[in-house]
Amino acid sequence: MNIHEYQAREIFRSHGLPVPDSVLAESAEQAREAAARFGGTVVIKAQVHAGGRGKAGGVKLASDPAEAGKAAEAILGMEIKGLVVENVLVAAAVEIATEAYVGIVMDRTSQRPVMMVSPEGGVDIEEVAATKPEAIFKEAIDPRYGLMPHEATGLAYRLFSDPALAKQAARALAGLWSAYEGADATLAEVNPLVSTPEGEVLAIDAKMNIDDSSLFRQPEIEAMRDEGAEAPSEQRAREAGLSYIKLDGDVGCCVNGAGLAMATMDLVKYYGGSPANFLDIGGSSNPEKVVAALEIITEDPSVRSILFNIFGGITRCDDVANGIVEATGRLDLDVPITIRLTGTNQKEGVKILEGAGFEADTDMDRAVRRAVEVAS
Amino acid sequence: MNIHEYQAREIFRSHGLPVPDSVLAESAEQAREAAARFGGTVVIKAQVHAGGRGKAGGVKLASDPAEAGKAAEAILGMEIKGLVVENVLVAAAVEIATEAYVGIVMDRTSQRPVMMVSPEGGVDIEEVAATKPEAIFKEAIDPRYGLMPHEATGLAYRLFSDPALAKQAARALAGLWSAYEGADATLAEVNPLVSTPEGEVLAIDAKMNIDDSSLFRQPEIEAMRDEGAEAPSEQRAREAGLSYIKLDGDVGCCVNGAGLAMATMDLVKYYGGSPANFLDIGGSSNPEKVVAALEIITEDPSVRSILFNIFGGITRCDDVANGIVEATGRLDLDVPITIRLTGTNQKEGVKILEGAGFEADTDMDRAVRRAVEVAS
Amino acid sequence: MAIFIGEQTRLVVQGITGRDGSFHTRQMIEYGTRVVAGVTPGKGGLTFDGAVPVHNTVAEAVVEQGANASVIYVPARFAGDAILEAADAGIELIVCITEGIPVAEMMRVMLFVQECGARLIGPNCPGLIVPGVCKVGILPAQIVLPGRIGIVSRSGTLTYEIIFQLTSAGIGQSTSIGIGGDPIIGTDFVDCLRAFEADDETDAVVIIGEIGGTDEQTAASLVKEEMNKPVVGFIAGQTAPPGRRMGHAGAIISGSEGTAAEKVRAFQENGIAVAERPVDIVDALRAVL
Amino acid sequence: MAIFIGEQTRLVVQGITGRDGSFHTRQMIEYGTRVVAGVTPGKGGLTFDGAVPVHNTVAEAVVEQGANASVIYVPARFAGDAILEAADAGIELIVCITEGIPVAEMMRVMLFVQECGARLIGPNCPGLIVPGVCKVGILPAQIVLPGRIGIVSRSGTLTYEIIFQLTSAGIGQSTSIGIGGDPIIGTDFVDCLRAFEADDETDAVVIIGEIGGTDEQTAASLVKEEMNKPVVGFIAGQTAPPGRRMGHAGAIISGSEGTAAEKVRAFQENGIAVAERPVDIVDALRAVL
Repeated sequence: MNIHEYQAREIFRSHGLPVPDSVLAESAEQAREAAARFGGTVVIKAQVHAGGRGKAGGVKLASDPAEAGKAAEAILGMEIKGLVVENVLVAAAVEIATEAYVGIVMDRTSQRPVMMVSPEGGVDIEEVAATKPEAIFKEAIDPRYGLMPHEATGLAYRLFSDPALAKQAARALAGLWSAYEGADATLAEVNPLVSTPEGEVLAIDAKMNIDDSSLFRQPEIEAMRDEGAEAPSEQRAREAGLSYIKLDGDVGCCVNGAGLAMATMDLVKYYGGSPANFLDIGGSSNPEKVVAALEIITEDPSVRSILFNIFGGITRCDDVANGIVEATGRLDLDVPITIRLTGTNQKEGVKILEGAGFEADTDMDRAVRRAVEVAS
Repeated sequence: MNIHEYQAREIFRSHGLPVPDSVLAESAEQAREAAARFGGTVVIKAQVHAGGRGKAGGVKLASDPAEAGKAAEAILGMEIKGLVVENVLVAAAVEIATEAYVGIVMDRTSQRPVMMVSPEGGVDIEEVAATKPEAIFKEAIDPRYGLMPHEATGLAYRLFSDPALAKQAARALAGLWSAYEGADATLAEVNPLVSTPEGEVLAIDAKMNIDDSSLFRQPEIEAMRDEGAEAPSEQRAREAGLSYIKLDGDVGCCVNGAGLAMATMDLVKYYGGSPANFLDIGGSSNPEKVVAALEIITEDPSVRSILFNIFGGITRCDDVANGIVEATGRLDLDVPITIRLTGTNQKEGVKILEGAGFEADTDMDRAVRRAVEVAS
Repeated sequence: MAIFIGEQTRLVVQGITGRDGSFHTRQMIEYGTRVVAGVTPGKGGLTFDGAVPVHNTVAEAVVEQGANASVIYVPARFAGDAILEAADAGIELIVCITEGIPVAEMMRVMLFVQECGARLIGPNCPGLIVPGVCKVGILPAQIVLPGRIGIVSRSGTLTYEIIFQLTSAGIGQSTSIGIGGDPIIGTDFVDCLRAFEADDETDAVVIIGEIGGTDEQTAASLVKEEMNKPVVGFIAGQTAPPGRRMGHAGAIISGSEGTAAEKVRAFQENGIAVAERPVDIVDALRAVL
Repeated sequence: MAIFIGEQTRLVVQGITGRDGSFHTRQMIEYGTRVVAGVTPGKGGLTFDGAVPVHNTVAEAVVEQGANASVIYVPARFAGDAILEAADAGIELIVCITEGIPVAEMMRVMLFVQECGARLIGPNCPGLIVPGVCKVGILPAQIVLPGRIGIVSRSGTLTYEIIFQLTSAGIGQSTSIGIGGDPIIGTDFVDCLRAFEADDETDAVVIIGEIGGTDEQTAASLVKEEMNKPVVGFIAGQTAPPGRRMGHAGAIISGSEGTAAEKVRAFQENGIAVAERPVDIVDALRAVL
């Protein structure tokens, strides 16, 4: 789950990172007030779940409250990568001597969180990785021991040779690890971590992604979820325990298992069709999930053909069949459904479907081809 | 450092152990009020740093407030193993179905904390270990992973076969580990952990020892120190950074290093003398420590001979010599001093002492023999 | 022989009394797997289906029933500890079906599993099956056929699909194994490929990958460097839009790494023929056998 | 040869610019120890006494100066991490002089040291000295004499006392080592006894124990079972009252374990002659040589 910059700032601050004061504003008026309170130049930043806010015009400097109000007015309601800006962050602008990058990301290969730092901050770190890899320093963190103080110190001296700055940076890195670990993050990033001409180290941006599987033990972070930042259908799917991603095509796909769902979409495309969505009903056998899935798919007006591709394992074909029968009974469906059903309790499932007047194929290739034909 | 039962109860409770409500009373009146508040039978327990309170008469049951007042009156002011009772704990008495022992202790051999449980609780666990070792179950805890839930569950089923009780016990064990780890304890113990006829598991006693070396990072626990429970001389020594234990003899010993201090005491005894104390001025070179040490030793009226045995290493002989000269200048000493001084900066040290009119020997055996002779 | 499981497997089922655990235990027993014990804390002393003794702990199941392998069907918030418990009890092979274990927990669990010298398969995986001999997990038995092809996959149901295609074409399998799609898994492609290379009963291997991470690329290098047996592959996720998650926690396209196109290229450059459709695996295999 | 240190030792001093660190660095250099680097974060780039390069990290000292051993003089609250840092940097021998590291921290530190395959001596120990060759720690050099007796002790200054007695009697030492008196230490009696048994330059060993724990008993068994060289011993704490701590965190008499009388008996029963006074060690040694 993504959280907003202002939320990540709060978490970082509570773990001892040097995050300057800021205010969240929902209106130009609030932004004006905040700017008046801070005095001097402020920065106004769009709070959306999208990178590249600066390039999109979502970050502006304002030298007085009136200008801050205007800047907020311009940013609020702006659309960045399809997401509407509903809040802006207002913070006192900081004079910058140097900009560094510091971040922690879950690394599949080492199976550990890896802390990455670079004195080349303030720009896209992937660009630094591509053009100047020698300027990125990494330390894999053993989660049994956590970030050891000397690891933080070692990395801090990669950023600053001045001991006073390096000490502050080491403390910031310790705080970043504490925040990452405490929040069950998969990414925690400050870009840039700046030093000021007065010799202060400050975290003036904040980014965090949280492991979805950990949210059950992170109620405070779960409460940070911004439902406005999700499409309603995706929100609905999440609540029903489904993985759903809306796409641009017209063949609605309902599949059990992410890999099979992707292979199904690939096959839809192979046969000249275009998938309307990715939808994985997951591994458990709950007819209610099938009902929710069918509802979500049919709410998409582009969908002209619905394809079920179910290969029973822990998911049982009879449960899915019951869900299909129940959902089609409840909904007023005018989109044709193609069903492929095989695996655990296949016989029972086919029987249930046939009893309700559905045909069920057992061959994926054939079913996909038919669903594509039906759509065109 | 030892903490009192009532303090350990608070720590245990904050870590989720099922500790029944209790009140600390300094007077019979307060105990009466507490008993009235609880209603029914209460238990009154002396709060002193000593085991065997029950046998010494420091634990009493009272069936009504009046009786509770009387019991508290009897216990307050009582002396248990040389310690005066200044507080009593008042708690509602619990009906007991079974009594178990649960504890965690730092184990030198495995270099890990070891959790021990026994269904034979309510009695001295060392007695159980001696007479019925098969009734004690142990689990070494890997501090990198902490007490794993299945370890707690496994031990809980050693205590209770009833799943409802075992589940409560497993939670209590998890809480005990959390308290042990969180407080930097070297011992955390509940004896007994009881089950009631109603099927509740309760921790009705609490004991904790805290690692002295960790107190710098445990300010809340350091604040629990009961200075009344220490002899004033030992308190003074602690504040000066010395290890001091008062004994019954007449040869005051001031030594650097615990092993050499013990060997010195042993040698005093070998030559027919009797050490007045154990005193280790530690490994650092601070003349102030020597001053404090000499003051503490001379405040003991039994001391008839003072013996310094200093073997310089990280401790420097000149620092110790300066301390001796300074302290003897400040104090009005009428007890003879025998000094043995050798090792790092020996020459400088001897010079300083001789300049102040002291003799300094380099041979331990000879110095100890002389200090014993002087005392008799 | 096959890989990892076989007639020597003495299985304990963790979570045997749950909905999924009981269902799949019956399926495994029916298939011939030697399920020697079950574990559900608080149900120790019961007998599952009048045949399988239930214990409170895995340690008991090891001592009293000689269990040497375990399969886990407990809910996500208990599954990490279930793996630790199995490893702690000396279980050699642990198969974790459960999905949704926190990543941070799995990182610690994996370190412990490695310290114990155990092999973990999964989590969030369908397990493995040696047709006609033994199945551990949830792979549907009716679709497999004894034979000499090894199958290894990050996916669950997509694996079934591939097995189904092979079986429909009369091509049997030595072992089929789903390693799981999570970011942290116990046994990876490389482990399985090496095991298949060493297995006398396997002639060729099918590897089924998907978008996210670089495990397929690593596997492809291994195939080129270490394997003599032919390997054919399939990659799911050609149509996945970059930057969006596709269900598996691992299915993230991050920067320049992890797209389906890259993985297909890595396979092809290292001598792994890539099937366009699941059904094409059959022809790809026939071409190399 | 001697044990653990020698001419091959390339030492880095952690905390070289502190009061104790700088004092003892000078003493070690004067004695001939090859101090190749110092570490104090923030002082990287300086040169200590115009001779020893100072680095910000141990890793730098390893890479740039080829350090293979470390000695730690940093304050207690930083000393645990200093050990971790040395082990992490690949240092093979770590000698920690610092006293007062929290026990809970040391338990984790020890596990990490073991994972790194390093040897830790201490903490809260005086270090070790090979007379005439090399000293690492704080043992006073003027009291040692080259020779063929190994000394191992849990104590600090009591060790000096024993060395002093031997030297005064003209009996030289191969290596003297203080292992520290804390509850958690890196190298114990058993490790040292085995090393002395294997050391060509050692003819006999003096073991100096004290009350608390059961390390002396374990050592005594080892002497009987594994050692051919004669061993003599001394135990401090005959007059210690039961249940009171005597300075060392380890010096606790707990239950039936750990009294001086028990340890003396364990020594005697396993063929270790026990000296009553420190000075009697000389005669005890002469009797077995």
